[in-house]
Amino acid sequence: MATEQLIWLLPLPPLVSFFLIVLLANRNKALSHTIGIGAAFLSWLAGMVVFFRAVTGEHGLHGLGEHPLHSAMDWLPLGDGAFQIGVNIDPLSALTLFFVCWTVLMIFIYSVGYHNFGQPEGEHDQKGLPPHGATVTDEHGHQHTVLSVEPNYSRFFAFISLFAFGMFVLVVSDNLLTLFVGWEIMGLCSYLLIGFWFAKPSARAAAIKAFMTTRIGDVFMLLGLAYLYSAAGSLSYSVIFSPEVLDRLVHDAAVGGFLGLSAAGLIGLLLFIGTVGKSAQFPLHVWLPDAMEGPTPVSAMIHAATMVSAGVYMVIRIFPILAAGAEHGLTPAMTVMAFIGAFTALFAATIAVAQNDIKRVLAYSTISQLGFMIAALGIGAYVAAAFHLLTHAFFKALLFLGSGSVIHGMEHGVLHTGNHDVDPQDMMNMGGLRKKMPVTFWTFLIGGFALSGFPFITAGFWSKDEILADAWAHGHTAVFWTLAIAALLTAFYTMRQIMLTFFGEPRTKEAEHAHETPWTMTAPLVILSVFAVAAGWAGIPEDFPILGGLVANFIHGVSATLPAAMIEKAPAFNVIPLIASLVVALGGLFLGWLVYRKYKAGATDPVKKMLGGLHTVLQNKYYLDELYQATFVRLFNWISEVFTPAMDRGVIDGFLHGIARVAFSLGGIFRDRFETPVITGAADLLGNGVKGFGREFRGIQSGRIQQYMNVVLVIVVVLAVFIYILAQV
Amino acid sequence: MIPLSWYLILAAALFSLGLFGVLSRKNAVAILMGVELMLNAVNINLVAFWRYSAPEVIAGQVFTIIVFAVSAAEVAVGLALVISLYRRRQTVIAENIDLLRW
Amino acid sequence: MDFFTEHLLTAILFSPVVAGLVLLFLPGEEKKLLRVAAFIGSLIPLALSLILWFRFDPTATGFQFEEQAAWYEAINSSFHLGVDGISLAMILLTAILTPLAILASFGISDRVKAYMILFLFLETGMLGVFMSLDLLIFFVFYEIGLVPMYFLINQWGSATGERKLWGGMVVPARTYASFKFMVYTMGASLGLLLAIQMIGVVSGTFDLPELYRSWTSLSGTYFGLDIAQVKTIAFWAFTIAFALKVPVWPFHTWLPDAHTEAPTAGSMILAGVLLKLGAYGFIRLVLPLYPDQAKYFAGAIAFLAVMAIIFGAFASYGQTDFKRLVAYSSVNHMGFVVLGIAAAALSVGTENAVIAMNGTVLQMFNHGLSAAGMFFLVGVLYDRTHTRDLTKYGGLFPLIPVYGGILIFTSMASLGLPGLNGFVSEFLVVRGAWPVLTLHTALSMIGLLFTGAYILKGIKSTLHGPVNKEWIGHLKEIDKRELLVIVPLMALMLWLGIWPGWLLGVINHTVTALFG
Amino acid sequence: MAFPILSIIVFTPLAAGLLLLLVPGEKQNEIRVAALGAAAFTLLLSIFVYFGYDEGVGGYQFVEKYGWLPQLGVSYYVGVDGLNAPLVLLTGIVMFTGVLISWKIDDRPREFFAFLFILATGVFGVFVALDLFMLFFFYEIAVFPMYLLIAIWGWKVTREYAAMKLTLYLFIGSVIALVGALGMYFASGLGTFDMIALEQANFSPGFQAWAFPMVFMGFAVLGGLFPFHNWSPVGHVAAPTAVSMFHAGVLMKLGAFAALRVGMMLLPQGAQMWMPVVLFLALINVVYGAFIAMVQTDFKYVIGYSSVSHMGLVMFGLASMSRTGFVGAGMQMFSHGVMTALFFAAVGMVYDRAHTREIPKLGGIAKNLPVVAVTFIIGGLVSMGMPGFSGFVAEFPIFMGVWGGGSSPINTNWNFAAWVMPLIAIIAAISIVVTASYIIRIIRKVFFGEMPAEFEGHITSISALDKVALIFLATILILLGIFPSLMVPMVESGVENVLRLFGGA
Repeated sequence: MATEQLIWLLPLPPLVSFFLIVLLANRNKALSHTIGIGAAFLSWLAGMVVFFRAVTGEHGLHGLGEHPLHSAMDWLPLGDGAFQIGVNIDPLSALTLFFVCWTVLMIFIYSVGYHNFGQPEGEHDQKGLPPHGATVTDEHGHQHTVLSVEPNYSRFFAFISLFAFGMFVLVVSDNLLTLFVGWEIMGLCSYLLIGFWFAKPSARAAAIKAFMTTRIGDVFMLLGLAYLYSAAGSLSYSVIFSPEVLDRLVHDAAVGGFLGLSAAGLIGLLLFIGTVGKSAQFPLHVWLPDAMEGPTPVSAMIHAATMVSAGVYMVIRIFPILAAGAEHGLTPAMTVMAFIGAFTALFAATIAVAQNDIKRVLAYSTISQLGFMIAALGIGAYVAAAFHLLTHAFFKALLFLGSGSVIHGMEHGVLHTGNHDVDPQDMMNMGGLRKKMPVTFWTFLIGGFALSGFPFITAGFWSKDEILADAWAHGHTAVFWTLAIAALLTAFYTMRQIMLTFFGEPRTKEAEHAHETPWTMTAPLVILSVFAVAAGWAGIPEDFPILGGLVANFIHGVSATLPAAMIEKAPAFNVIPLIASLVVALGGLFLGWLVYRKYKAGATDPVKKMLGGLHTVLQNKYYLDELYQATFVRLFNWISEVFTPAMDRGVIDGFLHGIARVAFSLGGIFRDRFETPVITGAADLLGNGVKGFGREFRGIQSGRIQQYMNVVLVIVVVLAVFIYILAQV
Repeated sequence: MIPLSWYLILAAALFSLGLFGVLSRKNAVAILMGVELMLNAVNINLVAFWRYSAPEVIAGQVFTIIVFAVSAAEVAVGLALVISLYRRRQTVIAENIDLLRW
Repeated sequence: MDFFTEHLLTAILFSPVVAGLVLLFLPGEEKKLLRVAAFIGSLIPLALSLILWFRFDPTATGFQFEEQAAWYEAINSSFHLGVDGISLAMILLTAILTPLAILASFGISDRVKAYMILFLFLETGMLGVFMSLDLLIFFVFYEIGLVPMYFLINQWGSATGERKLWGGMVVPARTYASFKFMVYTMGASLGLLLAIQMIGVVSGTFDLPELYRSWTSLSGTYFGLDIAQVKTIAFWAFTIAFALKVPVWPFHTWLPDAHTEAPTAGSMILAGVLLKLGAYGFIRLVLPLYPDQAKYFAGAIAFLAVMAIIFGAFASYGQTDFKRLVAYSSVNHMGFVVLGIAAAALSVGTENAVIAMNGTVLQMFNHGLSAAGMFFLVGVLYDRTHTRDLTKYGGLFPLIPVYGGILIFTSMASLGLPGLNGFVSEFLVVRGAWPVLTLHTALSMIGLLFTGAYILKGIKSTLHGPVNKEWIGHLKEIDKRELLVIVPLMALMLWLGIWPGWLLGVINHTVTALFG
Repeated sequence: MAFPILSIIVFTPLAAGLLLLLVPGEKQNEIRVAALGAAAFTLLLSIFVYFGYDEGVGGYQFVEKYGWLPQLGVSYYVGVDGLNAPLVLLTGIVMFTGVLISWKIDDRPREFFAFLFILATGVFGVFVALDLFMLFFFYEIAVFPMYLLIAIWGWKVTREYAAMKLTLYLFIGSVIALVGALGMYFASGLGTFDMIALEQANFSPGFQAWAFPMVFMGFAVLGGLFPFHNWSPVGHVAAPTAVSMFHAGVLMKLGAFAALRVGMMLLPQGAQMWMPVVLFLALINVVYGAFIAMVQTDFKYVIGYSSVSHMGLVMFGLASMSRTGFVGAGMQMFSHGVMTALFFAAVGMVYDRAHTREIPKLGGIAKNLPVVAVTFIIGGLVSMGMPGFSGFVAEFPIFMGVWGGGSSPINTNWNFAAWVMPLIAIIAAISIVVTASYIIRIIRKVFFGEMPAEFEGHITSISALDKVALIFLATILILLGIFPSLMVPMVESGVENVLRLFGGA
């Protein structure tokens, strides 16, 4: 089968599986996850085939960059032409496709175990709430509580299938509109999945928060798309990234430009705001931590591997537009990105330090890492950003799944003791899990080191180092130092997490009774941990001492995606950023170990001691949620619950009713002031006049014949006299 | 011979008597008699004028005879009315017969 | 052209009336029979309009299936019918929605006969508007639709609820709503009526194709005013009449009342088709007859549209009555239609106009589907719970999972989720409006944002959250008949979302010819 | 000499009425049947006349002319043209339905029908008369029985008052008109009352200037022109149902028609001089009448004032002095005749059962009287000018006429600004909404909603004859609305005639 056709088919299996599960299999758990995983596997297979065919085409990645695998068809007939949609695989999307396929498949498999497939149904479980555990009686007649299967098991696989579909669409599409389609489908799925346990008010709120916050970005992105479409006349990559279009976007006044920004700059910013929402950059990052209400595989999928990465993927994708016209230094759009990215990286890292929820820590670290990528792109480090995107996807997915595994183990303990007050996600309740859950421990360790950029081995080191190197090389020292500090903090809180979770003695009974999770969960951990290490080797700088060139630098080929004019060769090796990254990584880890090595149950968190009041601020995420609540949310509620009704019911309807009243009263006035008195009055006056006249003169009618004759006689006489006189005259 | 005026004076007197009767009497029969007198006064005039003005044509007598006939009819009807009236109301006094009054 | 084809439009137009008359002679107590008969009767126009759809030649320019018959020679008005891509889409929408609405109202058991007959007459009224090529005929059908709707609301509307008026006067809500609907609309179309008369006097004909030529190229002085001023006044008369029907802020206040009080099927048709009459009036009459004025005042109209979009969304978000929430969503969505119209008017002759107008017509169709679906679902819930108060629901998802899924699906369609119908049209409108009405478009995004807010509020307070104990065991899952109503709508929503080409292809050619 | 169909139409009711008087009074059923027979016969003949009239040829047809008082130039001269043929039909219809719905009258039905038929004769006579003298002759015949019908069979409370008021108004009006008419007779110098001849008399402007208002206003009183409309609501309310139907349905048209035939057609220049005034008064009729109707609480009064408003529209159309306006007026005469007959029939049926006409006291009638409700609603839609019903096809041209009136070729010597006519049209249009609001209000309050407890059991269903009458009327309204071509061409041909006299094409 031709590769293009394969690309068309690639996203479909998950979609099919979604409909199959929803319509047919929603009662049958086994069938559901079979379909789901089967679909994911098919897509994975197709993805791999496509990936290798793509990268092993002649001239390798560079050839692919010049001639991407592309096929398109008419979708919307508009005017005389039509809007085309299609699929497109170039180095960037190939790379993304690679890690998406893997992580998605792993997460699908992981979910089976995570949702306790094969466990009995809980007595008190109800749809929309996490399973409470089931009571079973063993052969000895002992009753004890074990994990119970997720009530909405099938639904979960339906949702993640749809989600996977969205992600694949986003990756393979050859234009920004279908990219946006996938983007939004993922948005819906994140809403549905975060709110998977919708009966929990907190989950419900988190879902809505996530959807709305990202939607803020989306509407701007929509505008950006509209703008780009109207300026460039198309949304296909092949068109919008062509030099002449870019040139028009920069220099043609006809397509607009505003506040000294070129059209390209505006479009870039509008689209970038979309990413700010999707990739949870400051100030729209607030949804991501809350999103941890969802099941852990969701957190891994949405908030590490796919959706948040999609945001970064998009900005990397539109980098030519962002960078268009950057003859000297950075475009305004890039400066903004660099600033927001760097700031977010540091900002989120600081918060992560003070979190005790194992997943929240990871959530903030995700925000921070995404900040790294944005910042990298902001300073033009295209390859570095893509590289970090890749590695981060792997090790963060790994970490999330690991944390999920930990939580799962803890829940086991909780069920065993039956003390439900203990939060299985709170790291303060853990400790010593190293022995209980070895696989989880080792894989988590790898992930953690990758995240903190443990030198030379882990993938995280190479990608992060490349970012720092770029920042240094292009002389963006502010960004450089910010990111360095962020990296230091990253290493620190990662170590803190590892120490609190796995080392020392179990701080609670639950932790003592925690135990390793089933293979369906651990296997993905192992596989991912491989990539968490190996993925980095694909991008070792050629000129790196000793290691350089051992493995061909595959990653740099990604730059071939860019228009030829924009491709920059990797910065020359420089020792300062290397040292910096070594110091921050190792220093951070060491610091973490130092602080937490003697941490005992019940003792106050050392960080708290160090930071004091600042710690509370950090723990409360700088009170941003409260701020938003107090300003925007309140304002909008006021508008919609007080102002708008007042306008509709009060002003507008009031006006209408006014008209009606006037009309009615007018009728009344006509009747009472005019019709009755004047018209009727006049008529009656006439009638009564005639009556009165008759009443006056009826006296004549005496009925006495002789009286009549007397009158006659008199009149006759008078007439006679009269006539006589006349005759005389 | 006797001048015409004498006849006319006689007729006028007779007419006046009749008229007075009609106007003054209360009894319906008497009123009718008054009417008769007036008619006869007319007759006298007619005959007299014929005799003095145009003796060769007989229009005068013819007219008189017509008047006789009419008066006879009139009396007949009138008396009939009076009698039927009397039957109803036991009175022939004109004053009391004022049904036409408002 | 065989006889059948020549008179296809008449057949479509009057088949519902015929069906209604047939119903008239069926026994009134045979409710089942009446319902089925009405349903079948409404399927006839659907079948015919499908024939129309397939015989329609999308590539040909101008009107097709034209019919002309003498009607009122004394004032040169003839019974002139014809369809182009735009009206064809609307006819299809009407023909699809009416049977579904009738099916949805099988629950009605009070005076079924009258109800069904009114419904069929209503369909004729709506179809007539979309078919007529004569100004007077247009007006006839435009107005006649009010009557059945009035009685549907007034007689079969929600029995409870009151509305306080001035001076402590309190009237039943449905009385208030129906009266407002009828009189307000008539009042607004008064201007339209007068303007039509004026046009008739000035140009001596009501035939639209002829007016497109003569009226627009008219010059000189009429009624002591320059023709431009005359046209401006007439333009506003038209605009207000249609703006009220659409409805555009601030003429929208009749809509929440009417929608809320109307019976479920009534709301479906009201939102699904009747609102489109206004928009269609803009496209068919205002833009072609007053290109200059439309261009000149496009900004103002766009402003009203944006107000509708924004405040429609806010108001919708502020509601606690589920049906009112959906009703206000119509204001919000139709705002985009008007925005597209304004953009097309402003940029007529350019690519932007074509795209905007394509989006507009598509949005009309899409909103017809999703709004009808939403109202139907609200009705389904109301039939079971007898309340529309959002605070009284909660956590129903586990009790009625199928319904829940359908509700989420339809809500998302109404939200404009990519992959479902709403998105394409909204994007095209935004795309078309952006270059010419940049600020308006940007502001309208506030509305788009809050579309999400109220849609999620609806889902949140019905399906999600802790289950409301009171409903456990008392809530019936959506039944087969109801599924039969909603499934076709959902199918269309999905189909239009994934492959809008089949519909857009027909619309686009006409639009390109008219505005390109 | 052709078959004297018009004379038969005119005199059948009279003969029938006189014959009825000979029938012993207690044989009520025979009397009713006979009356119905006569009415049906007349209706058939008038239908025949209507469809027999050939609008292609136009002009006066079915003409009959016999010398009557040759010395004075009075002749019995009748004929129909496009304007009065519909009115003859209308009279036939109203007469027929009137008899149908008066079936239940048991207080001296013989006399009732006799007077009703004499009235009918008068009305027919006026419509067909082509001789001024005959016209007046029949006019008086038409007016006089009205008094008795109302005073004897009317609504106890106000019948004497109403009857007297009506008679005074109409006689005063006709006297004034008569003076004007005699003025014409003498001024023409032709020594004839033949209107066809008088049309050619081209009276001097000075004469027309004073004769026209007398004639026109004299008749317009019967047409209910403001400020002489006051008799009509009172009369409608007091009259028994059938009489109200005749009264509002036909008699008012009599006034409007005579005003047109005698006033405008014989004195065109006078018309041109005075039309602005008429237009203004008619405008008041239209709006003012509607507003008052809106605040009435008596069911029948509402209808009464709506008649004032709608007859105002007739005058409005005439006053527009334009072809379309005239056509509209002609249509409106017929449409309103049928509509208001329907209204009063319905009101009567409701009143006979509920024994009250106070709108707030009524309710829920539709449950027991569905036919009444539906037909009344149809009538209501007609009266609010709802498209698809005859009201629309009548009112639309009237308004168009007013729009175009300013530039109409036949109104010379109007010298006010060009925007005045449109303004007037716009003001008048307000009445449409007002009408809608009160019609809707009635429909809702009377026919729907909760039925008051005291009516339970009293609201008995109506007889088949009543249904026939109502449905018959309603059908006409709908047919005319959907197929205006059933009548418009004929009216147009009549209008041609008028325009010719005005010197317009």
